[in-house]
Amino acid sequence: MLDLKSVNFDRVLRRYDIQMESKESPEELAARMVPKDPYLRKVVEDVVFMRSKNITENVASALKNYTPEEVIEHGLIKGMDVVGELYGRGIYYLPHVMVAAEVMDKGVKLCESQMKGARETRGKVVMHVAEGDPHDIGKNIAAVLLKSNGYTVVDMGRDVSIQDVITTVENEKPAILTGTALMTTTMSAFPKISERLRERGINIPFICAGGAVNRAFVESYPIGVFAAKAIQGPALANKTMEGYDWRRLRENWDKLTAAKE
Amino acid sequence: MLDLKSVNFDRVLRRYDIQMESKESPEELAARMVPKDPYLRKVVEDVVFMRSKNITENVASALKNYTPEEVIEHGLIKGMDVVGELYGRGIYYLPHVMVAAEVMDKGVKLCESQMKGARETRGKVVMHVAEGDPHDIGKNIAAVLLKSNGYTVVDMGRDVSIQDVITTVENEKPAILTGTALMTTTMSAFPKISERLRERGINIPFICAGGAVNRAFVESYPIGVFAAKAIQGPALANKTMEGYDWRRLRENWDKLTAAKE
Amino acid sequence: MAIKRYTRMEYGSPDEMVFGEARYPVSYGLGQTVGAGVVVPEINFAPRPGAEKNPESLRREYVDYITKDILDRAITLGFPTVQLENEHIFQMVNEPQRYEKPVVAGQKEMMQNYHDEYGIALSIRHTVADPRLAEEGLRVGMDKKHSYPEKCVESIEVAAENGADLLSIESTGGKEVADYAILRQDIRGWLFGIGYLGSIDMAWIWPQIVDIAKKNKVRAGGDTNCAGANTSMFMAGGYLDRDIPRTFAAVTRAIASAKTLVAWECGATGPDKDCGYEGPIVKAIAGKPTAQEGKNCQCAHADLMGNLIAQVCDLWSNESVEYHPEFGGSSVQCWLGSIGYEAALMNMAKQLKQDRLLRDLYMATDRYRSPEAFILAYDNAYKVGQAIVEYGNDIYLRSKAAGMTAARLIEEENKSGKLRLSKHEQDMLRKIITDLSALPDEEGRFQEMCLKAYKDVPLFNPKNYEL
Amino acid sequence: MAIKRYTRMEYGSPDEMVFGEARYPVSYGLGQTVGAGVVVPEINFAPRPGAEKNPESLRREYVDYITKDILDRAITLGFPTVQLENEHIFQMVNEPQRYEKPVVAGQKEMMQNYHDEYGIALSIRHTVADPRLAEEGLRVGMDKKHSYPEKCVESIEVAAENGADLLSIESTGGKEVADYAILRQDIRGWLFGIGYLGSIDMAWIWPQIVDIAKKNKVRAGGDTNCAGANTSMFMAGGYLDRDIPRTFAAVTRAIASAKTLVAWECGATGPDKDCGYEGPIVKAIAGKPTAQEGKNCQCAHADLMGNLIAQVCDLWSNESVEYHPEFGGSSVQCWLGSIGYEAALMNMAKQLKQDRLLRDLYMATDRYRSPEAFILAYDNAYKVGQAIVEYGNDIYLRSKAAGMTAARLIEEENKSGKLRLSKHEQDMLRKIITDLSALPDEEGRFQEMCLKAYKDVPLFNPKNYEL
Ligand code: B12
Ligand code: B12
Repeated sequence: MLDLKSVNFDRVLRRYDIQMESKESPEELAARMVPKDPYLRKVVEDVVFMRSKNITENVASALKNYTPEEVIEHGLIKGMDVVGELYGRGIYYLPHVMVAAEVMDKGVKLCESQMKGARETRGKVVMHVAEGDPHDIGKNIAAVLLKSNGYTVVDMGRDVSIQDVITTVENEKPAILTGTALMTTTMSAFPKISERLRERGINIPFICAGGAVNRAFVESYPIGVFAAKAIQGPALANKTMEGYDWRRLRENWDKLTAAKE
Repeated sequence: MLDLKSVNFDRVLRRYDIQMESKESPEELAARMVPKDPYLRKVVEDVVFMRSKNITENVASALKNYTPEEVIEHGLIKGMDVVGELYGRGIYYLPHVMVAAEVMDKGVKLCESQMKGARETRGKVVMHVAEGDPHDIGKNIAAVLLKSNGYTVVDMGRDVSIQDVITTVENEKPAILTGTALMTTTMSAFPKISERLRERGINIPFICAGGAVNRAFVESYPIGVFAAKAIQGPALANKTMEGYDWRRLRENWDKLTAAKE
Repeated sequence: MAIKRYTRMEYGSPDEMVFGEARYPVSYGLGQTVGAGVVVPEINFAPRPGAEKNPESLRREYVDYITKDILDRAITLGFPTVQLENEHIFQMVNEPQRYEKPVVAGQKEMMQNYHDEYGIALSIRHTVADPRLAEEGLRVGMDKKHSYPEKCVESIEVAAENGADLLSIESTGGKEVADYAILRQDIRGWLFGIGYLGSIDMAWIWPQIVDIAKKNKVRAGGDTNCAGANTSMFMAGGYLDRDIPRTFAAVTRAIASAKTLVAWECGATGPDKDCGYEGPIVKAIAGKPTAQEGKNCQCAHADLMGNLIAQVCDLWSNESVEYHPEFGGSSVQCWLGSIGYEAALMNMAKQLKQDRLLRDLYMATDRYRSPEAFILAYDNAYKVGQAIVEYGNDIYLRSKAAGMTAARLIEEENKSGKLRLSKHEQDMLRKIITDLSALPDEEGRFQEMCLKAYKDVPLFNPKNYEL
Repeated sequence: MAIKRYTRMEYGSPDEMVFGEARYPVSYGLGQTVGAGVVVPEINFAPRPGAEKNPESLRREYVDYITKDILDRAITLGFPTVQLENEHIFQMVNEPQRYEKPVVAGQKEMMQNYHDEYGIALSIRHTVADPRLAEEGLRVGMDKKHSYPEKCVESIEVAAENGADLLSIESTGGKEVADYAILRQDIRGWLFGIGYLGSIDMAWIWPQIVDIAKKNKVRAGGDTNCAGANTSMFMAGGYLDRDIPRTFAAVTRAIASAKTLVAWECGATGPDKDCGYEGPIVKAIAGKPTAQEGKNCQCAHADLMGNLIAQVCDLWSNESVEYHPEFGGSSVQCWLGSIGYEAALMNMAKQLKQDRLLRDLYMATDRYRSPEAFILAYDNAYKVGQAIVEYGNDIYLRSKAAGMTAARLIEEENKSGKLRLSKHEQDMLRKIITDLSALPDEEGRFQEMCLKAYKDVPLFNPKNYEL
């Protein structure tokens, strides 16, 4: 093998990842974002630092001073806000988000057990991967992010037929439908779904994503709204809950997704 | 420099062009296609073998035995048929076609001078390159091929505005309009031309070609008919003169152009 | 058929490996020989959206457009040899007689014509789709809803009977667990999914493929861990990506090689599938030809070892490109030009006996671009291979050894060499080493531990693996 | 400004030339130096159809989409340096203030941000469009209909004032005659069009570009004979094409180099424009850096020297690709990956002092693929260069010498070497040599002869050249 000692690697490649390593630590950032209150603060920190072992105890303490709704909103979901921020800034990686979301979930379950009725979530989202398409990782990530932002997710999985999608939307009456396709030969299901839903008078935003699709394609059929990254899901969902219809989501797309790319 | 003596180039590249050199000579092929009649035969051969010096004399001789129309049809255009065949088979190169067409032209001029009225050509074609586009070689080649197949060509040149195209079509009343565009940012003139012509009730086939355009694009607006190669021009034009409209040209496109690719 | 595990290296040293040469060259197709002194470009493609509308439109897309364009361009540029790869889409495995057969037969017919007319060496790999769903059942008889396992086997037969020269599949066994583990940076779960369950699944499907190939006198090529290690690599991405750390991806790649090897242990002859970057490791072990892809597969994805990965390839691929027009022709023609010229460069280096030098240039260019590139540099790939053959008979222990060896190589080079890691990548690496060190020394105990730990993973069903 | 003709070679021998090094390196842009030990990838792109609808949509396409994608991918893959090239479209030269200015400024602003944030060396070449029409007049004041000559100069100024680092143009003087000649295989007409008229036209436009560059403290790069020799090459095509013979294309390439050289004689510093393959010849003469393209510009066209042409490049380009999505990202990202990795390979070879060896591998791969490749092999390119400088002060005689030298080199190698030619190509070569031999030895007589012979060529107007 050639001797590589003399090589000036800088002239061949530049390690921008190392060079750009964030100077801010998760602890510093969290410190700026957590609530003052000691009980809620502990809950937030458990989520942010993924302390699966502590969460039950700390949520229980918090529940002595706050309603379950408050603990969820200002403790658990707040924690995920911090996590989202850390992920957005490139300090946290995706698995941090996933594990934090599981910690949050545990806490939410406990809160719910102490609530009178069912918890009111931000909204319901039906998700699926197109028929014949096995590529579901992107959809799974998006599902976790939506859940951890307070949405109820009905996950239909992968390789889902058009008919099943229509039936589920009719039964579940979600605020949003999502579809993922990573293949040029499976994505053609989306315009068909759009058509069948419109025939039934259903006009909810249909967020479409996945390697094969692009914005031009998704905007070529009614109700389609493109998403490039999983992290854009909550942003688009929140605006939907604020009353944006699919047309308005499209019009504001650049703005809504800009920060999240 | 490295010594290349030891190299077995066959493992790196294969000279298919040399390997496939046509065994048939132009002379052999022409011999099979020329008419028996000695006068017409000479005219055909002058065109096929590009004998610019002889053509005047031989056309003059032929005109003593045949009408000018006959000399054109069975001598000069026949000669170009043979040239087209040689080009199609890869025996002749493009410049042969160009030079042969010039020889033919010389002969046609002589015949015309002996005709009563104006010569009836196969039809009239208006040609142009899109506004802002300087790439005109493909159009020039196509023009020569159309002319040598008996069409009258009104060549508007390159960088032609939409308005000029419309005016010329209205004035010249051609059977066919053609447009060439080699740039993604000039081809958008074609749908506009299509629209403006349709507004005026003009529905002639609009043959569109050039590196930037493809069949899907050209078939996305009415009257557009795609051409991939200059040599497809006469085939499409002939069918138009037989009464095919743009829809029928499109439907039969694969067949009409297959041999000419 | 018996599975013959690899327990020793087919190469005596890393330096013996070089592109365009394998210990066991393979001949097939229309005058094609791979691994005997020439690197062959392998061009792969995806149909345009809508082409799947009906069998005739799909056939036209694959045969009249894509195959014709490829063959014309190969002649135009004077390439002496080309391999096509058709990665089957869902419709072809779902209805093999309707959708798959006309495509396979049509492509071969056209290739035969070009071979006859020009003498160009040609072959085609059919990579059938693996549509099996863990929740419905991976084995024949289990999936009452779609019969996917049956359809998968049928589609291999249809390919072999109608014109395939080389059979491949990207088998997906164990991916339901690996998918779960990757999002949690759980290396144990990943090892269980791919190294263990995946290897079990391959030992079921590959003997069938090898039999079908033999019956039809074609070749069983090989597998690849697209479902696992490529997903890691894809998610780890480049210097702007933060989805998963690249150290994790690197270790999964090493583990994946212990799985990919199973196809060859079941009797497949190679070349394996391009889109798994574990080729250098399995080639080092088995001496069979490998298909690789890198700087000229940017149409499909950007990796951090675009040159390095060419070091010991026998086929050089573009991974895949959607069919569409470009200024320079159709997309398949453009990418064929790129891979074909790169193959020509390698072949010239071979003719001039400078192939080892070019290999080293390729390797050096990316050696320190990422931890995954580093462990795939042929010297390190060889070491990972050695770790695997040391425990060759035990699919668990060899996977673990592969992962651990890769992790240690990275750790060492990061400490005292030129491989730089971000803090997070270092943390991850330490966690991986800790996690792997904590694993039992014995397959039975590992199995038991994992069946318990992952019993609630969605879609995971031990019956798919006879566990 | 005076034109300083080249009358001697800047390199003492062909072997002194190698990629990534020029006698006269050039620094410009954001930390960019070309020709001083590193090959820089140069990525070029075309907007999607419709992007030209209005100035804002065009700016968005070029800046927010294309430039951003390129810079992100460069960082993602760790490329230390990148050059962008923007080939202006008609709308930008037709209305420079409205269409051109926002694009030029927007790109530079974004590049500055990335340079500041990551330290990546960046630069941008603006190749303004040459919209002049021979029939309307090529010089300022002549074109009453569109004022194209004025607009062309204005657009150069707008580029230089708003962010261009490097100015280029593919000047089209003489093309009306060359276009006519190429379709008739008339080498004399071609020589007159490109070698003579084209050189006269360049001596008018290039001093202006050099002045504008100086005033704005940017660089005047260089020209290329896209309008002539590339059209020949494009039409000559590959082994399935029969439009014009490749011997004709080869000879036109040699002649074109005598024209392309003029930009540098007028004070431009290099690097010249990629899309002329005459780079090896002009670099041999002048020692200025050259941009080249080949196997990784298949998106734009397929040539028969994909590797060879990398031999002495300083920038490595993709020529151009339409912006659109691919599996691996946007098209510009995919092709940047390919050229960036190839540049990395060359740069590693330089670091390991194996650059001359890699150069020879590149060259050998295509040396006999076509007559044009053969005369551009660096040893032959050097010889063509010598022929040019021998008559350096006479634009006619040097063009003729270049063409004749190329033709003789091909003839000789075809007779006694490894370069094979079809019968038709041989015929053509003989005709070229005969035609060139019949030409007068003196510029005045040549001019006279041609003005007479080509007076009826459509669009040709001697006044455009002050004749
Ligand atoms: C991993 C992988 C696989 C794995 C999938 C594992 C899994 N569980 O998903 C396996 C091995 C199963 C696989 C199989 C096949 N694959 Co595959 N695969 C890939 C690969 C390498 C990466 C895909 C991936 O995971 N990306 C990462 C995820 C995170 O990205 P993503 O899903 O797009 O999600 C992102 C966004 O889209 C968005 N998003 C997604 N969904 C949603 C939803 C919402 C609401 C929101 C807001 C956002 C969002 O968020 C994510 C990022 O933040 C791609 C390569 C590529 N270039 O894409 C090929 C690729 C998709 N596969 C391809 C092919 C051909 C196949 C096979 C057909 C090959 C074969 N013949 O065997 C088979 C499928 C067989 C079948 N059943 O039909 C081709 C598709 C070509 C085409 N025709 O279009 C690709 C492009 C590779 C290539 N270039 O050839 N594959
Ligand atoms: C030669 C050439 C030039 C020459 C043109 C000479 C001439 N007289 O035509 C010159 C130097 C002038 C030129 C200039 C430019 N060019 Co230019 N050019 C080319 C090149 C290399 C070859 C084109 C060519 O001649 N092809 C051969 C001919 C025969 O093909 P064709 O015209 O398509 O014709 C065929 C068919 O389409 C058909 N056909 C055509 N018309 C018709 C009509 C009928 C009726 C029929 C039946 C058939 C038919 O028949 C022919 C084959 O048989 C291409 C490369 C490429 N990949 O296309 C770039 C290319 C077209 N140019 C390009 C560019 C960008 C430019 C410039 C803008 C660059 C610049 N900034 O200076 C300028 C234009 C400036 C301006 N005024 O706006 C880009 C276009 C990118 C885009 N946006 O779409 C290309 C694609 C190069 C690239 N990859 O970047 N160019």
